[in-house]
Amino acid sequence: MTIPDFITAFCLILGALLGLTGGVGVYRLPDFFTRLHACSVTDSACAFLILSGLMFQTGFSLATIKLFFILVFLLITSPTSTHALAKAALNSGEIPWCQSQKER
Amino acid sequence: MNLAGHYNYWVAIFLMMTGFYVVISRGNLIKKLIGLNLFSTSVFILYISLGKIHGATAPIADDRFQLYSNPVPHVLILTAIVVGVATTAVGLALITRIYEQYGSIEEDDIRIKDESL
Amino acid sequence: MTGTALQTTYGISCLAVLIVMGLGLVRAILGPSAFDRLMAVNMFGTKTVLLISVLGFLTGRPDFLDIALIYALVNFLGTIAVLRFFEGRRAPACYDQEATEANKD
Amino acid sequence: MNHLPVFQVLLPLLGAPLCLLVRRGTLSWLVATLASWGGLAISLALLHHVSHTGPITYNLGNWPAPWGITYHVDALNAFVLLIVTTVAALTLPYALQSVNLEISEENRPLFYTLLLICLAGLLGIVITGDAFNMYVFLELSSLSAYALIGLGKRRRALTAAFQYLVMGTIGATFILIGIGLLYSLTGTLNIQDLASRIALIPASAYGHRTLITAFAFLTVGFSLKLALFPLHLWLPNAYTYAPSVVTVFLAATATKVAVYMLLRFSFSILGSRFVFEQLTLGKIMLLPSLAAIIIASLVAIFQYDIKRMLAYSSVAQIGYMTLGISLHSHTGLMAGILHMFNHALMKGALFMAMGAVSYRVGSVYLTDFRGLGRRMPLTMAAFVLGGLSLMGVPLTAGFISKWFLVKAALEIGWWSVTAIILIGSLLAVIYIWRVVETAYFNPLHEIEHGQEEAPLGLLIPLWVLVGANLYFGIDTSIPVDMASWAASALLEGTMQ
Amino acid sequence: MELFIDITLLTFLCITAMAITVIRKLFCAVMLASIFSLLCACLFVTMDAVDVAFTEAAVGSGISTVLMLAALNLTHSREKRPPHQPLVALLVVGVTGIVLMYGTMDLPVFGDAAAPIHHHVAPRYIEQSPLEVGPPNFVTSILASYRGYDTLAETIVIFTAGLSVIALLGIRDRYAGRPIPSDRSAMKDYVVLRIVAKMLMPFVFLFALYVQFHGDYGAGGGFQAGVIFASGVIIHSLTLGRDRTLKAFPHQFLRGLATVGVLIYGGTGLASILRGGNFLDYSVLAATQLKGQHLGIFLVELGVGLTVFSIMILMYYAFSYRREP
Repeated sequence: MTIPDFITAFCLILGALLGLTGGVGVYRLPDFFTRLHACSVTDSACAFLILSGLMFQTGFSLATIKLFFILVFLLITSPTSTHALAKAALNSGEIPWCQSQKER
Repeated sequence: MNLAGHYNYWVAIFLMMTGFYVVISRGNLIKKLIGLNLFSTSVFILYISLGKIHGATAPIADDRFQLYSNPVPHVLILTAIVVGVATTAVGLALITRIYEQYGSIEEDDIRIKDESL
Repeated sequence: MTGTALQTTYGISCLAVLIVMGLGLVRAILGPSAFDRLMAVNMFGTKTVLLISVLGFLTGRPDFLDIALIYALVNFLGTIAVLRFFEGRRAPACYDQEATEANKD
Repeated sequence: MNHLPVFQVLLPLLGAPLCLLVRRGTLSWLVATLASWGGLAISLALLHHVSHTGPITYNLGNWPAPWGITYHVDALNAFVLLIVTTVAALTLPYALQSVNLEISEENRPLFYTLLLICLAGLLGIVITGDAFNMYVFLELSSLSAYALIGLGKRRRALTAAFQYLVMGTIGATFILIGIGLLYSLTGTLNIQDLASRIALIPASAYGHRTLITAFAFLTVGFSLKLALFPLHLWLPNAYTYAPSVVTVFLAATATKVAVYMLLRFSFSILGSRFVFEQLTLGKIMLLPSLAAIIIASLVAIFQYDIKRMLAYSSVAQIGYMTLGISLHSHTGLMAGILHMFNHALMKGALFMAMGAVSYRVGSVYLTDFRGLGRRMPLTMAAFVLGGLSLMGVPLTAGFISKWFLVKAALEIGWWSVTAIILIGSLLAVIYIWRVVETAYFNPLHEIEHGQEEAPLGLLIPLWVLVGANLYFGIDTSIPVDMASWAASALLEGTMQ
Repeated sequence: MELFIDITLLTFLCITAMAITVIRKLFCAVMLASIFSLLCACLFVTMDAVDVAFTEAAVGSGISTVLMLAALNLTHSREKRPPHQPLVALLVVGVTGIVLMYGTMDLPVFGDAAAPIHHHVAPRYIEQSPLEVGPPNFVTSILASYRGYDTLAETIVIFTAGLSVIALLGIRDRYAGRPIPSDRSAMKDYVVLRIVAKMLMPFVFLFALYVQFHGDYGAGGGFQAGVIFASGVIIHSLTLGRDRTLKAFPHQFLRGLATVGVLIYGGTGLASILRGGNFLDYSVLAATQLKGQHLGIFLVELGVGLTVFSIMILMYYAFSYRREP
């Protein structure tokens, strides 16, 4: 295995692990905001690792540029949507978990 | 005939029938339209399954590959997808008008309102 | 490219992404609130982008990344559309009794 | 001249965007009318050409047959094209005044555009020699038909259009499945090529079961589109609440084109031997056809909305056409094809009369017809003549097709079927008579109305159709020859 | 591995479809339908249908979902009653399904290269199209040249749909000639979203142009480009307010553009008749066959792109302006 291959494998495995963590979080965590947090882990870190891992495999070609664009696009849009979602949820009366625990 | 070899077709048929069931059993017009979408999208899956060849690659010429999947079903389904979205749009426009005129998008309510006239 | 080892990693990441998609699907079906579903759909979209990118490398034709790009775009569009169309509603129609009941539990 | 087949469809297809570009109601109407007249001229030329020099094939994009899409005009095609273009060429002049009353001003250019697209779709279905192309044009015509019906003035037009949309899309998807299965068996979409390759699949061989399923799906799909009896539910509402012009156009053309598709697929592609002898299509279609004739006619008798009554009568008349097909003899098939032509003439005339009545009176309930015999003598006279043709009275076009149908039934000795055909005619007498009685023998309920005939723009097309009903009832040679020719070509299984 | 992915995706599809059937909240059903479409598109990629996946993503989970949500916004969003007569429906569906299963028993095994479907017409496209038509993407050559007439009809289908929606819903030209009042439809609360959306706009348009003109070589083409362009405009309109978008793309202009798109397509066909070929025979458009085909496909894709772009936005306008003061 060459060094780029090694980096790719490392990034992909790490990305896959982070993705799984996030996925389990989305399934298991108790309320919307915590789940959103888990979701954002898969959206940003996992996506970043997997896509940049793949980038080491393409040499320097059109595919690299496309991967780069996808990466940038995801890194801009998914935090934005996450932010907007959280805001919308808060606006429409969703109560974060910790607070609802205190009230009880 | 082997089971695994027809799995794709059978799942496509199951999905089609789910969509079909939604269309004929639900009274809500939007739900009907969603069912109709489901139905036609599953037909697309059937078509594309017919065009797949094992070990082949996407039908875009490349020197590294010899075997390509059949491009004809892809072309047909591209056209059919457009037809599908066109039908959905017209259906939604009709539903919007129906809601404005009747105040409901439930088949039963609409029938009652028509009969009371 | 050294074949098998890399292929295996691609396979593993595909698998992981598929599992995450499955978990997202469960969340989308269970809800309970509309925002959970929206979040799940959003996550599902991102995972689709990843799956298609990795698939491209798995099958040896990484030149179809355009599709992944359009998924990212469409995903963003969908999220904005939902937020926009249900912005004004305090108790959005999507966020109705069943959901509040479920939250009480 | 050798580009005629493609211009048959292109004229309305590309006339439609032009219609939209001019943006003024009357100008759009002018463009649409010219396109429809041009279409009629082309279909006449095609018919002439086909009857003298045999079928025409036109390769779109100059790609040879199984690779590209081809247009293929044979006897049946040319005849159905003539039916559709004739009705269109008469409907559009009729449209101007009726549309001015029924459609809001900003929608008029859109209305004509959609009408032209619907026409182009129907023509495209009929003329094409490619199975998938047929599906695309089918959806094109249906899609515009949904919108046209939804433009009706009453709110029930919307629900009728939606119901039609759902059932029509299910039908179209069934057809899509059927075409897909046929394609998977043969690897081709060209109709002639399909026929020759399907003929190579022997019975009980591998692939036979797929063929049967494809046939089942296609038949159900076409039956939905042509409103065969238990699947007719969309038709009465759609025809009742659509704008008058749309009802005239669709009633006279859309179901005929669906019958054409059924004929094309069962005779030209799958082959009459396979369809009738192995799958017994004749027996499968017989019961729904007879049920349509009796039950739909009975239901028609109890309708108070006369457009609705005529719509149910259409369901019954479609029963006659499918009955002709299910008899599976030359005479029966010919009667069915002939009835497509004659039914277009009579239903066109009757619905045009309805349009004229609703133009003056505003609605077409039975009570509105009181004293109408004196108030609108020409319109009502036309209605009576059209009604006579519908009943099948001698010297009208309707008589000819019923006569051949009875003859076909007697040829194979099915007396009961003959009886049912005659009972259907008697039922038609009853429902037409209700209207006639109200119009001529009930006193005027409002005295101040004098004679208020519909404007000439509505009357002329109406009377042209009525005249055609009478003419083709007396001089039967042209349609009978055409139908007989088309029927023998279909039975031979060749696309001659 | 591919088989495994295929089966997993199909299983997900089944779960989603069942959930759509059961769930009564329409909003959720629409969300699930969007997921269904995403899954379908993944499946299409695994089955090598990249162009179809491209379109399904753009149309199924993009435009369709937006239109569904817009319509939902104008109507009720909850199903009222449980289904009536589920047994009859189940019976009909069961019979249909069994007939279909019976039919597929004779179909060749999934992925079988010996199936008749791969041996009659398709090989010519794969072997000859680079020589006869040019583009390395076979789907593009078939779509635009061999079966170009279907694509003309497809363009007119989408054109018809747009006109139907306008005829049924109407678009009022509310601010013709008047200054635009302060906009209430914009997402004022979401500052970040607005800025990001504005920033992304040029890249979306660039991507659309790339898809439009690169369709010969990779996945994509006029239809997909039109949808992407329209999605960009719709994002703009959703975040920054429709009235601003309406000012940039007035609906009369879009109507004209849609018509022009159709006429470009039709005109290309007519031009080939004028130059002595058959309808849509691009070979006669230029000196050599390949150049002619290239020119023809370029023009045709342009026509499709223009029509699709303008019709998609028009449909969005029609729904989005429906309930306004």
